[in-house]
Amino acid sequence: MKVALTKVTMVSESTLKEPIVALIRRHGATGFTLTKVEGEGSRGVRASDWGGRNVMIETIVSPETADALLEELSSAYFEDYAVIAWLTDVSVLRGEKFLRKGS
Amino acid sequence: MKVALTKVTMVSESTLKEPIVALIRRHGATGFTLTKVEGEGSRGVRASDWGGRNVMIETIVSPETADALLEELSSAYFEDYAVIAWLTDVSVLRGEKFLRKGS
Amino acid sequence: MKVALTKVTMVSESTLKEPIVALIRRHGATGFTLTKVEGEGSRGVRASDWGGRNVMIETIVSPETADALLEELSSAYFEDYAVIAWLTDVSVLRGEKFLRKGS
Amino acid sequence: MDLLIQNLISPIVLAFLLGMIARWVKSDLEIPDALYQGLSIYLLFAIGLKGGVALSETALDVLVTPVLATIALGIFTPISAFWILKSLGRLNKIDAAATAAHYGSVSAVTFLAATEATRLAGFEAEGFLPALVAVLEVPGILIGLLLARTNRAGGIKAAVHEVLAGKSIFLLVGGMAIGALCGAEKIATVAPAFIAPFKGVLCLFLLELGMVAARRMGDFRKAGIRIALVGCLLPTFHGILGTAVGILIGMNPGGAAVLGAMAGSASYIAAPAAVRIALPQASPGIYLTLALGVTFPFNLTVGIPLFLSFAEYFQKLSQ
Amino acid sequence: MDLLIQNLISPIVLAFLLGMIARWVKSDLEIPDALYQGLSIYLLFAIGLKGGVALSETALDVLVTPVLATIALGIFTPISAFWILKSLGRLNKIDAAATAAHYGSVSAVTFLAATEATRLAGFEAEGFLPALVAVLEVPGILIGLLLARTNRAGGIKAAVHEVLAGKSIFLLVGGMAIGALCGAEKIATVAPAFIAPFKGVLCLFLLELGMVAARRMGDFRKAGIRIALVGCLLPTFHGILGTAVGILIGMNPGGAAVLGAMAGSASYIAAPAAVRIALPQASPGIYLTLALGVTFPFNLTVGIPLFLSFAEYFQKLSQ
Amino acid sequence: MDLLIQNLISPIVLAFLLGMIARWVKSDLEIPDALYQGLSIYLLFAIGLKGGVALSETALDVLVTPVLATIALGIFTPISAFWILKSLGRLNKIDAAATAAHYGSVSAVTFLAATEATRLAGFEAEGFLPALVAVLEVPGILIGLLLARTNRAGGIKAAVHEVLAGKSIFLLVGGMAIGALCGAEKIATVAPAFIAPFKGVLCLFLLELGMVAARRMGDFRKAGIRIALVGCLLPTFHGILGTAVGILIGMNPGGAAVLGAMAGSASYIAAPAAVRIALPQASPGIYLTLALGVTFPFNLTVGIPLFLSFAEYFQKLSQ
Ligand SMILES: Nc1ncnc2c1ncn2[C@@H]1O[C@H](COP(=O)(O)O)[C@@H](O)[C@H]1O
Ligand SMILES: Nc1ncnc2c1ncn2[C@@H]1O[C@H](COP(=O)(O)O)[C@@H](O)[C@H]1O
Ligand SMILES: Nc1ncnc2c1ncn2[C@@H]1O[C@H](COP(=O)(O)O)[C@@H](O)[C@H]1O
Ligand code: NA
Ligand code: NA
Ligand code: NA
Repeated sequence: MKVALTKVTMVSESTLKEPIVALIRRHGATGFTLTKVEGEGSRGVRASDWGGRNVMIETIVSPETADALLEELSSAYFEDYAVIAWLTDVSVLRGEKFLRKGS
Repeated sequence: MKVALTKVTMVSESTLKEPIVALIRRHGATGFTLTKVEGEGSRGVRASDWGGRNVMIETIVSPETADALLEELSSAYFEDYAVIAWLTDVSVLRGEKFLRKGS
Repeated sequence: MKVALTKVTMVSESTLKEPIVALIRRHGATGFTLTKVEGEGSRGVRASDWGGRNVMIETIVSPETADALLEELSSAYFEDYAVIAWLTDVSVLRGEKFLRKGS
Repeated sequence: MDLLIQNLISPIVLAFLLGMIARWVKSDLEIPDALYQGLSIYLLFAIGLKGGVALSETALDVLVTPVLATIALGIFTPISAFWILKSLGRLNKIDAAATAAHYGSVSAVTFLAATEATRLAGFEAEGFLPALVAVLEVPGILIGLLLARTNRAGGIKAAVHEVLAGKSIFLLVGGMAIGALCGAEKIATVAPAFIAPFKGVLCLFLLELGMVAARRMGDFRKAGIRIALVGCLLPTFHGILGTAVGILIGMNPGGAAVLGAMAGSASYIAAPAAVRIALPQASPGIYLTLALGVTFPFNLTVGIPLFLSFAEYFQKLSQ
Repeated sequence: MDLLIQNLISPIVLAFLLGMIARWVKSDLEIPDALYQGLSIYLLFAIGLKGGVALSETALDVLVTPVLATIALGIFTPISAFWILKSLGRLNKIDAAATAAHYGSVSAVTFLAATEATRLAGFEAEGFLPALVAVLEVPGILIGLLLARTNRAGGIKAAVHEVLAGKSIFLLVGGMAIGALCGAEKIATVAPAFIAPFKGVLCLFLLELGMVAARRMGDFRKAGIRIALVGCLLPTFHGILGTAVGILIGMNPGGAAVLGAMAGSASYIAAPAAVRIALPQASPGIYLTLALGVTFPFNLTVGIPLFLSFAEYFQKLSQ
Repeated sequence: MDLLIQNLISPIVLAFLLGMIARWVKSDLEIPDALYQGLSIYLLFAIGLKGGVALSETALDVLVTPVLATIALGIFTPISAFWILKSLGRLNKIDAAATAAHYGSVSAVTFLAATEATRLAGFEAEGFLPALVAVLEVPGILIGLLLARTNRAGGIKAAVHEVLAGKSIFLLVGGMAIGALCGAEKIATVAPAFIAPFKGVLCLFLLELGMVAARRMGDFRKAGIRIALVGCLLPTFHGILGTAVGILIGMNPGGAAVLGAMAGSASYIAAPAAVRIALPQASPGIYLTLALGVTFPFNLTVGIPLFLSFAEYFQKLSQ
């Protein structure tokens, strides 16, 4: 049985790695995948060249969680940090693996 | 002419790299793209810290092949290994490049 | 307010990194994200093993820009180079961040 | 006691500790994956080279007894580990067998730390010891897998390939072959890269290992105190045994203590990779935590000086 | 003048220049991220080790005055930088404070380049200087953040943790502790990895730094000539001051010039990471461009020989 | 024969072989990308440095003849390669031209292996040879591209930039400039990083190159035996020619053999990158397989000792 879920992809300067992971955990996602990437955007500045490039963090969650995550990310970081995010519809087998713990 | 196809994304501990690539070949995909990623999930254990982090393997195939791939991956590895997978709808130019060889 | 946009994903041998980035800029995208990946395809040849593996370049743009980008990429490089591309529907918050400059 | 402190205050042990502290204070220090893999490749290849040169200078008949003794240890230790882990450790059969495969094999870094500690303490160790590392690495893993008597098709076969063609054994044996074929004189041209800076590179590797071990120790509570105690008991038992065997076959006290550290150590490079493939039902949370989070630090701090003292004492006794 | 040319024609300065040229001719040369991070880890740890060994050989009472003087510099320089950046540089309060945090802290690579130039010019520098690097790194950042008097919850607290547990300080202090605990004799075993090849590794690092700096210089035009001039004034002022302080407390001219280079330098590892977290509204385009694109090359080429000449002159004067 | 075996049993050749074996036994050994790139950067920069120091100690007029001879070889070899590849190899014009660009240029690693083998065999080689590597690298590629007489707009221009600003030439020439400007004394400070460990680093690089070459050899069957034979003929022909030229202009037999190995070698760093951009229709399956899968191993094992023997013989003859 395939289940429709939403993937949230966040790309940010690496300074935000820890806060974003904390945000994801707080929203009850069952996991996430992190990739080291490079990028260019409207701001184009990284805080530390030692800190490494950008990070792309992907997490698969329910559509509602996705909206909540995106909302909080946007209000907390969009203004001051180099970060963008988008949602993609995905489908998975065994959807229960991805659903909010305790709900 | 754009053609609708399906992208299968698999994220697994790196131990499974070879078997998953073999699986993809067996299903007649024309190719795949592999990224070294890190991640956290419900199991949160990697077999070997030397083996490197997780791998994310993406392959674009026909929707039927996608289902078959996902099905086999799920039955072969979901139980014992740290692996997840999802499907995304994508569209490509020149769809023939991505279709099963000999079909 | 969520806005529907299109993500163009291009995977190519690393020789094409500069030309593809130039192409993206020319089409007025507001940014892109680049990942170093490995891959296997129908051609399976990389120009230089020193040049590093493949690159995956993702850019989020309006659907029209996406089509134009894909079209130009296809006609300029599909024949001679190891490169593939696909489109995915995504949705973002604050869509104006991603829209063509000056339009 | 003096030996213990002398052993603890060394760049190698302190680098490991620094890595653990990095985790505890939540430092953002991170050894990039590629660097970590580069360090491993370097270390394994360099151990091999050095051992190969030593082999090229050792008469074959000198080797026979140590190699046979090492094989005997490689057969005995996984069986005793299995039995102890099942009875004292209360692990189920699969987890016990998987963990036994680790204790039957050998940790190259423990070997290195033991060699260094031996040198610092003024003892001597035989030059052919790196060859024994290669000999000891394989049998323990195979016996561990056999103990699980899994029915999975191809499980064992794939695992045997994983062990033999795995980077760990491959680089060790490959480096050894190159060292033995080229001999001391030709290897001298690459010595400034592989011999002189070796211990410094090992320090960086231990920095990372400390971070990984600290993460593993977090899994401690899940594993429980009982199993952690077994993780100290096993290296002590196997280590004393290996040291005694070393003395009995006529090795120097230094060499015997290193052999003991090898027997007492648990593999965390070759074994986890093979076990993960052959016994996926076994819990990495148990075998990795024990090997890397308990037994490795135990040997690094307490085990090695213990084996050294015992070697000295036992040799006097057996004279 | 001779000193200037002597300083410019060195592997370190030329490697930095080569990196800048790589950008200008649009070479596809690229230092992989993992390598860059590996080099940084190596350099910081090695500075620490060396400093630690020197500390273990220095009587504590010799250290008191230099440490106090360094703390005084670490308090004064961010305040003077803040004031100059606001008045002469016309930056707003947030940007001025963020940039002041960088000038209050210290650039480890400038320190290394100064040490090397000092040695090449035939001067001597005290062995305990690396310890002063660790002392100088922290206070400037904290004062810079306080100057912004931000109201963001947790801003400063997170930043303090970022500074103290950040890899930069962590490796420096960690290496120093290992060096001091082990002492010269034990560190000798890792010297072929950390001491001998150090300057060569520094060259590779400067190659990358040159590329980064060249990219930053591109942002010059946005920042404007006025602010760039301030980026030359600040290191001159703080550098002369630091050198004078060094002479006054009785250091060698070489050591005083190195202390001056430290005071005149702007951090671009620890400070940006901390500031980005505590003061996200401040523009990295300003502070990074100044620290890496203006002040670092200024010190490398003009500043260091200047401080050396001044140290020599001022010592004669004060005798 | 002795020379052949002496050459084969060296850390460099054996590391290459070990890399090939790793592929054949399907080992999971993998050199991380970042490490591979780091090794290349190191090697090219170090060759440059060493050559630069040698240049700073060589009178200019000594260089004139060797440089002119090298340019002549750089013009002749791509043309002869083009002609042979088209007639004997039955390649089409585009593929022949693309491959000719590789044979006209030079492989830095073959140069290094030849230098090392020369030294081990007790010969001497001129110190300015690394400068000739830089001289030989460029013209062959340009002539190869011209032979394809492509009409693609910007094709050649982009390729010329790719060659000149490409990392390979850039690091070689950059290192050489630094070495020449600084001179032996100042470079001595970075020697423990760039000179002493050089051969060991080269070993690791050859380990990776062996893996790549083994993969390429798998493409052999597609390419066919005829073309593989041409891949052995070309280095023999160009190598003998280059060696003869070396002797005729008065170089030592050792230096002449190294020049021969350079002329006989096929580039696989600079050339593929430039050709891929200027001649995308040409098949990398052909030029990379020939350069890396046939000619490089041929030179490493058979070619270099052959050129050495020939140099010795031809010098006696021409005396
Ligand atoms: N249109 C885009 N498509 C894909 N990635 C983007 C885009 N815009 C920005 N990014 C990524 O997001 C990061 C931060 O963007 P910005 O905040 O615009 O500087 C960039 O460094 C890129 O990695
Ligand atoms: N909800 C999720 N979203 C994205 N990636 C995930 C998610 N859950 C798990 N992963 C990835 O899949 C790997 C294996 O997951 P698991 O089997 O749950 O331990 C993790 O290490 C992550 O890289
Ligand atoms: N079906 C596919 N799915 C995902 N990635 C692909 C696929 N085919 C090709 N690729 C990627 O695109 C690159 C070039 O493909 P090709 O031009 O077919 O050699 C490969 O190296 C892969 O990284
Ligand atoms: Na053992
Ligand atoms: Na300062
Ligand atoms: Na050639």
